[in-house]
Amino acid sequence: MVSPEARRLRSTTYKLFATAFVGLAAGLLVPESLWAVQGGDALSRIDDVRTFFGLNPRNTVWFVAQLHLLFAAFVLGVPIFAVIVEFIGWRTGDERYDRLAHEFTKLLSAAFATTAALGGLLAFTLFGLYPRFANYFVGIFAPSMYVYAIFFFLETAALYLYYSSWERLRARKGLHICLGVLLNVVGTSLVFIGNAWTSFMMTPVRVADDGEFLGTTLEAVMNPLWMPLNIHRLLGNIVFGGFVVGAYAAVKFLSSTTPERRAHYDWMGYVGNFIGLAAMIPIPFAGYYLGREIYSASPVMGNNMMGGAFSWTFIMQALLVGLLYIIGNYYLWSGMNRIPGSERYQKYIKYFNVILIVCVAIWLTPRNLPLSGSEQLALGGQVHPILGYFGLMAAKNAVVNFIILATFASFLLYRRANKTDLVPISQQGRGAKAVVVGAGLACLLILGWYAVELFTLAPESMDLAPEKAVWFKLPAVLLVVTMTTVVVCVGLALRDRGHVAQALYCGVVATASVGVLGVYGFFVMAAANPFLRQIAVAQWLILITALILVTAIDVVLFRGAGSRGAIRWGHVTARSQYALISLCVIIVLTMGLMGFIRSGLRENWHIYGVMRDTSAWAFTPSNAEMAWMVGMITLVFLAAVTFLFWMVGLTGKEFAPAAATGEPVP
Amino acid sequence: MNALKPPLFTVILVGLFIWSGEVVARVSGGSVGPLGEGVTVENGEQLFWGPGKCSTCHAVGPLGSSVRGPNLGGADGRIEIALRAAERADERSADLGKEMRPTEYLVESIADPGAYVVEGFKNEMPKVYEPPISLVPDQVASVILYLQSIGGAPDPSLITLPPEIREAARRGTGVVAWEPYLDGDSLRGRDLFFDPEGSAACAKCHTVGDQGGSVGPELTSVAGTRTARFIVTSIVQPSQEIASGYETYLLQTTDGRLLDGVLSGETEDSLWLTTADGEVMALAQSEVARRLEQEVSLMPGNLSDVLTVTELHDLLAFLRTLR
Amino acid sequence: MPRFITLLSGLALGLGLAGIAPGRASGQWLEVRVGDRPILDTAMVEAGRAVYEERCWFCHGEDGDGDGPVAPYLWPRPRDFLMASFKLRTTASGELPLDEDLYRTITRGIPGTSMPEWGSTLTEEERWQVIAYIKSFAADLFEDEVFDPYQQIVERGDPPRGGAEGILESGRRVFEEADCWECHGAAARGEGEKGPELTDDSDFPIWPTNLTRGWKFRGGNSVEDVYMRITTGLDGTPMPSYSETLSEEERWQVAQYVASLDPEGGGRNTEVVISALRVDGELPTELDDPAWEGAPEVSIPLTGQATFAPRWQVPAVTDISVQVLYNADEVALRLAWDDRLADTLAADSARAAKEGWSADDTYPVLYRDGFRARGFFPDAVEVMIPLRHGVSRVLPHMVYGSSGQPVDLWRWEADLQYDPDHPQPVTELRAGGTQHPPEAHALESQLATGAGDWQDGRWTVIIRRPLSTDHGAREVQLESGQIVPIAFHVWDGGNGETGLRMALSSWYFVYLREPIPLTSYFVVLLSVVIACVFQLGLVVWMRSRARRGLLLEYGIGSSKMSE
Amino acid sequence: MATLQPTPPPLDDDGTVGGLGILPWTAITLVGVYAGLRFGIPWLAVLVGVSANPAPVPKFAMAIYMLCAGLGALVYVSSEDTRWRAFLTPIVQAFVVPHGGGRARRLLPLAIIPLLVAWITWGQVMPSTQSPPEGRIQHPGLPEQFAKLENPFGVLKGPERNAIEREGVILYQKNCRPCHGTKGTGDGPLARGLRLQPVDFTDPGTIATVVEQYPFWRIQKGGIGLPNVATPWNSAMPAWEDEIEPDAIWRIIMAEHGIAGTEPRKPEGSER
Repeated sequence: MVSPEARRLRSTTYKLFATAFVGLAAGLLVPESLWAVQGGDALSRIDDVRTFFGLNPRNTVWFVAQLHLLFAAFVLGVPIFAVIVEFIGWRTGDERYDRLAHEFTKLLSAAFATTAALGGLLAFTLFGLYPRFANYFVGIFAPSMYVYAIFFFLETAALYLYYSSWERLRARKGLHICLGVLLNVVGTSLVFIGNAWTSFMMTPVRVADDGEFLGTTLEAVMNPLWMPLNIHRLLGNIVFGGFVVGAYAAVKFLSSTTPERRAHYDWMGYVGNFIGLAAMIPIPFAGYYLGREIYSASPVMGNNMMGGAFSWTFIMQALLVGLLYIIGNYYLWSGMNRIPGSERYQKYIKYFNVILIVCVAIWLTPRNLPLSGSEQLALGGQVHPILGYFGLMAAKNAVVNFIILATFASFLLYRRANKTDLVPISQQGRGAKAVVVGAGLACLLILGWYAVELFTLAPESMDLAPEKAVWFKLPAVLLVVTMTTVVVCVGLALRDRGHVAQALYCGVVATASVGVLGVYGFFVMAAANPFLRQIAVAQWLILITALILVTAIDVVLFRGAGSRGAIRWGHVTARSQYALISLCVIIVLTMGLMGFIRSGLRENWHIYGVMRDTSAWAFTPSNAEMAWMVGMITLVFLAAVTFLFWMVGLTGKEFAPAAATGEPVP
Repeated sequence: MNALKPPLFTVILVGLFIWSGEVVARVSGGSVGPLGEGVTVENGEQLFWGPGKCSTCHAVGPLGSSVRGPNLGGADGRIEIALRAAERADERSADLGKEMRPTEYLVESIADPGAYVVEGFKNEMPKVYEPPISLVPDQVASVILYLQSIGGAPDPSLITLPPEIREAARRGTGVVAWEPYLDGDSLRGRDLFFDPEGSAACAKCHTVGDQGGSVGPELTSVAGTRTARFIVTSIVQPSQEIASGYETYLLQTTDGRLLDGVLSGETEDSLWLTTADGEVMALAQSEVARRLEQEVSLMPGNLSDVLTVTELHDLLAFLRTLR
Repeated sequence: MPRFITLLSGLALGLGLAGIAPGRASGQWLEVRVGDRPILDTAMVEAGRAVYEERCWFCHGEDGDGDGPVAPYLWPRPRDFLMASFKLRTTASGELPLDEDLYRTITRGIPGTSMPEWGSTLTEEERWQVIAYIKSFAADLFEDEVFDPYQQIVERGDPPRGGAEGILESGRRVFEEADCWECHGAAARGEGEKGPELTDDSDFPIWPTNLTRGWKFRGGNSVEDVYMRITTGLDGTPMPSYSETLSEEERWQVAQYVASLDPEGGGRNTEVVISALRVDGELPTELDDPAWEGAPEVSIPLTGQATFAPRWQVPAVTDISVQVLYNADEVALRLAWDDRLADTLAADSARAAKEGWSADDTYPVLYRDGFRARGFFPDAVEVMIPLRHGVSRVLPHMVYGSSGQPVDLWRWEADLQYDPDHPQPVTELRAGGTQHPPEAHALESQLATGAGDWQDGRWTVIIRRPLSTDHGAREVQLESGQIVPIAFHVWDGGNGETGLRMALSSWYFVYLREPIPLTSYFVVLLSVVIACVFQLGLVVWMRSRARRGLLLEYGIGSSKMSE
Repeated sequence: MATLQPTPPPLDDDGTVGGLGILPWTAITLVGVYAGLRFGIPWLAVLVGVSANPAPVPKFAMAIYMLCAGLGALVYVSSEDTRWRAFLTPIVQAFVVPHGGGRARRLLPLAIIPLLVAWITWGQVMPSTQSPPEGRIQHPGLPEQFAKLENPFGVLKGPERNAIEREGVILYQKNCRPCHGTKGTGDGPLARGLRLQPVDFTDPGTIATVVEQYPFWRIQKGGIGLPNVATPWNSAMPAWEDEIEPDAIWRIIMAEHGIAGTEPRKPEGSER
């Protein structure tokens, strides 16, 4: 047992560490940047690249940067997770959530110090190994780096405030949550600044032909890829936070010996997985947005990404993300074990399973299959006449939509597993009805807006011949059909046919978004290719309305429903806990792999089109080399995190379990 | 035992990922560089005929037509370079008194071209690992591999590059923005710009913000669109690139006057000429007998003589604040 | 069952996406499904004009005279619609075709020519429209009130059934008695003696069809299609109608016989690796040595050399069949291909100059103007192997490699074969790209030998060379057990082929197959032993668990074990 | 420990159907998927008319799909405890061979693993006449100097554009048709002898997915100009730069899109 004083002292020490590192990093940046501005003559003496004890400088930077990024994701993702969980605890009055949030916030200070240390190391490595590049870069971003340093201090302060005021503000939870939000706002700003640097390297703006930067730092920050990258990374971080918590809980669960502890960690794992999976749903949309912006910024970079050297890396990415969905669902299905009444729904699982597996298989199919000579002759070409279609964008769009829809439906199934004795919606208050109607209106708004867009879309705006406008009609009509369905479904729900409404809407969405538009995409690809992006948007808007409307109906439908018995937390298989661990490992691998793609897209450029990497390491490593690097980074990161957990676990007081009862969340 | 299971599981998962990477690399090919992966004959060949610029002096047998350097193929009674290297290596071994292998001869002829100059040719081969060609060590090795393959069997294990090639690669080149040599004082530059009695007196002709004349282009946000180098060039050599709309015209009037200035406006029957003093003259079209577009800017070309180095940098520093 | 059905239906759903590709028409001319013929009125003609001016004008000409801007580059020439003379009909010789006949031809295209199938591109209606427009080019002929092609339809019964052997035999007899062989040749390879003199109605030279290449028959190679061609004749070509000369039964018999001649039977070779058979003793030196019968034969398709100028778009030889044998010291290849004439004389460059031939003229214009005489250039065949085939995974360029990746060539030439002053007809050469013609190896490096013979329109050639030579990396070295990239080039001199004007193949591989080494069996055995030991361990572990009562939930109790 | 095991709720669906246990059903499903891929898809390709001959599923795809199917089966059987035990029981029982009657018969399943191992090693060590798989990247990166080019005729509309396209069609039919075919479907008269088939322009995955500069690069530099990643050795595509003027190449590209009925990909710059 450690006294509170000692604990506070220790956590202060962490903070001192963190501050010292930030100071070091910032201090390092300042003189370098000053030097860069003053030393005009000195520039010519600056090396392009150096090596450090004979280490491959590229891989060194890769390793440090990715590790730093993972820790950064951790210190950003976990507070978001913590605040969400604390909020849920506050609203539901369930103590466990609050404790969970507190437990994870405790981790943060240590993680924060590590992140800062790694950030400093990254700065060192960049200046040490790529001095010319680093100089140029500082010349552009120096002001933002000061802001960054300031935000780092703010983040430290906010974290300290948030953590230390936990007990004191227990009575004023709202205020405390506001502090948490503040912490996240600061953290997010921090990561946004970092993203600006990264994205500038891909899509530099306002740079003259001779490499001179003409714009302001703000302009450099607001480069085209900045916002898409921000959104993608923010969502990724939440997923990451959720899955890390899940894995932590799983490890604890596996080593627990008492039913109470098992119940607690089972529940914690469930919450982590739920938040991770929920945040995963919009990620493909964000990824598509990012990809589109890359294509806009440079079609060449886009082609390299999807059709060129990285097309196979994307197959690996599809494998990882596909596994995330499959395993996330697997965990949900395994969890039905602990819910009395779930056996009613077991028989549907196989259908979801088939949908997921078939979709992932299609997602994994490359356009250009590797063929042996005789296979090539037998096919009479490089592309299989049937499987070749699976390699096209239209097919990928369709299956990703379907995977998301299936995961969503699978979750609905879980939610209703032990529900019984529904309160008919018509007997519920006006508020319940308003929720359904409001969601319906929101859906109508989204769909209607895009239908109008499509109806009024001018083919000339896409450099298409006027007669191609006929291709815009079907998706527009489909949107109108979906709108009609929204109205019908809201009506059904209000007349106590909620289940029918949900099934109908999911069915219509699957047919429209996956079936019709998926197949239609192939025709569009051939005949009016530029229109394909509108198809993708229409598909996803339709899908989003399904998430909104069906969730709204579900919430109302099961309000005050009876239960078939308490959930038996802790009654879950060890296999499902390994599923949680693998989710965490896979998300880390995915982040490493995506980092490789993002950075590798620049090919032999430090800053795409502006500053060439003239070193011997200016090539795109093979996927094997990438897998080794990413694998090693993952292991090192997970080992470091485990160490952190262990260290914090030593200081924390022994867990006192509460009664393991309660509702499934949320 | 139980505590070891999750880490073991993690390692296995990561192992599977690495395995999938290996499989994918096997079907999709290796690293992708600007010139293919690593040290290969193919890369050497591409470098020889492309970025390495070897073919500007050397031909290979019937390929290529350069005669500045020795032909490396087996044409005109010569044997291929790989075989020739063996002969030369013997010759050089005798000269140097220590043994030299054929590949070492090839390496030497690239690393230190002057060490042995083939009879009938000048010692003029540049070092390909230095600018402007700047081949990196792997590229040099590829080229040697390609040379080995001309008449012999390529064997990368025989190639040892001398340290200066690695050294040179480390120096390398990158794109660096042009920077002025001195840091000017933008406040002094501002005074210089607006001082009508000063040596520059730029504001007589150029506007910044709401001050200044209109003979020359407005400079309110010049640094937002022009690089520092362009600005310096425009000050020192104003005629090199004249902003469109500010071409100088020489007019000959019917009464024999010669006027030069910038055409600031023109209608069917009259035109306005702004002279170097900032004075606007109105002329009737009928008055103008001839007009000639001049290739010289109206801006004085002697600023480099008039301004001191410090003043020039002050002025530049001021102009670069104008975004 | 439900799970099974679910999985399958899931797959079917995924595969349903594939159904969107338009069906490609394939198969025979007579089998093309023809729907109801609409009335081809002036509105149809006008609609057809739009289709024609998008899809047809560049070959058939804006005026339908078969002389569009692209026509000079096509061989065979596009049809001239003004003459209204069509090869593929179901009407009597010399008569106009039915609209349905034109519909079939447009829908299915004409194999071996530049006329593609339009069935997957044009709608049925568009096809009828374009027929209306095509007919309008010869409106005076088609609108002759007195004449109605629909009264001229050739009656077609069913092919006789049963006793296939007998029918083929009588078919062969009819083939001989009706003098088919005068043009099509005794071996039916189109090598008949009249061949070189034949011209079509526009005085363009024309060869009799090689009947052993059924997949190239313009009008399809089903028995019914062949019967129809024999009965109606091919208008505009020297092929007459035999409806008067032969009885219906005889025509069916000869059609059966002709349809049976295609050795490929429409199937396509999918072999990429030629297995070379190892023999213990000497390699055969004779072309028809029985030792060859055991060697697997691979038929390799050839294409024109279209990558470098002078390009060659009309190669005469379309396939070469290859067999390889080897022993401890030597490798021998037997190559065979169809060629209507044996061209055994060397090039006559003076004559080439006189005929106005120039090296820049890379298109079939050249072909039209001559080069059909015997012996203008010699026939030849060449085997190409990368010089350093083991070093790089990257194969040399498929046309003569490059300077960094040279190739070795073993070339057999017909004029050397019949030149008494020449020791033997095979030369070894080295090529490194197409900028310069291949150079022959020095005399002491000429190790390859060979022989060839022409019989009934088919060359058979043997090329032999030692597996390894004394010149190390400067020459191709082969070893037992290797997979060696290989490609083939064939020249038909009578077709004007020489130099880069040739028929060539993509890279294939020859596998010098060895007996399986004993170690391989040992490795398999070892793996089985390891698996057994592993499994034994598993069994022991499981049983110990069972004994400790840990497997109760799997229906295994300690009570059971104690029995 | 045992007390912690949940009491399994009775399942409607423990995977046991018609007296057959879940293990046999899993095996049957996997065999069914295998058969569907091995025979169904080739046959389907002929049935729906996308291919004249049965189009076999390549080994690589087969491996991916079977791995997916295996994963799916594992997920299904292990996601519920009752099902998982039902699945494992026959396996465990096979391993824990009891003494007594029918022993020989019950030993039989134990032969499966060694046989499987033998089969796999046999396939690995025995010499095969398969040529090595030839991976190919369809869209290697477009070199920068081409990315900056602009189609001089891209802005034309109406009859002017038609005139340019007609010129392009003639050039296309003269130079490209022998391989790429009259309709751009990649099946010209010369295509039969090429192992790497000429590109089918009507396929939505080819020219429709790239910017116009891409075919310009491919036409001008040809197969020889491909970077190493794209296996240049296999392509018979000529480098046309010495024979066809850049303007004519642009005409050909416009004609190609016209012939194939596709549209080139457009950079999305206008959206920002």
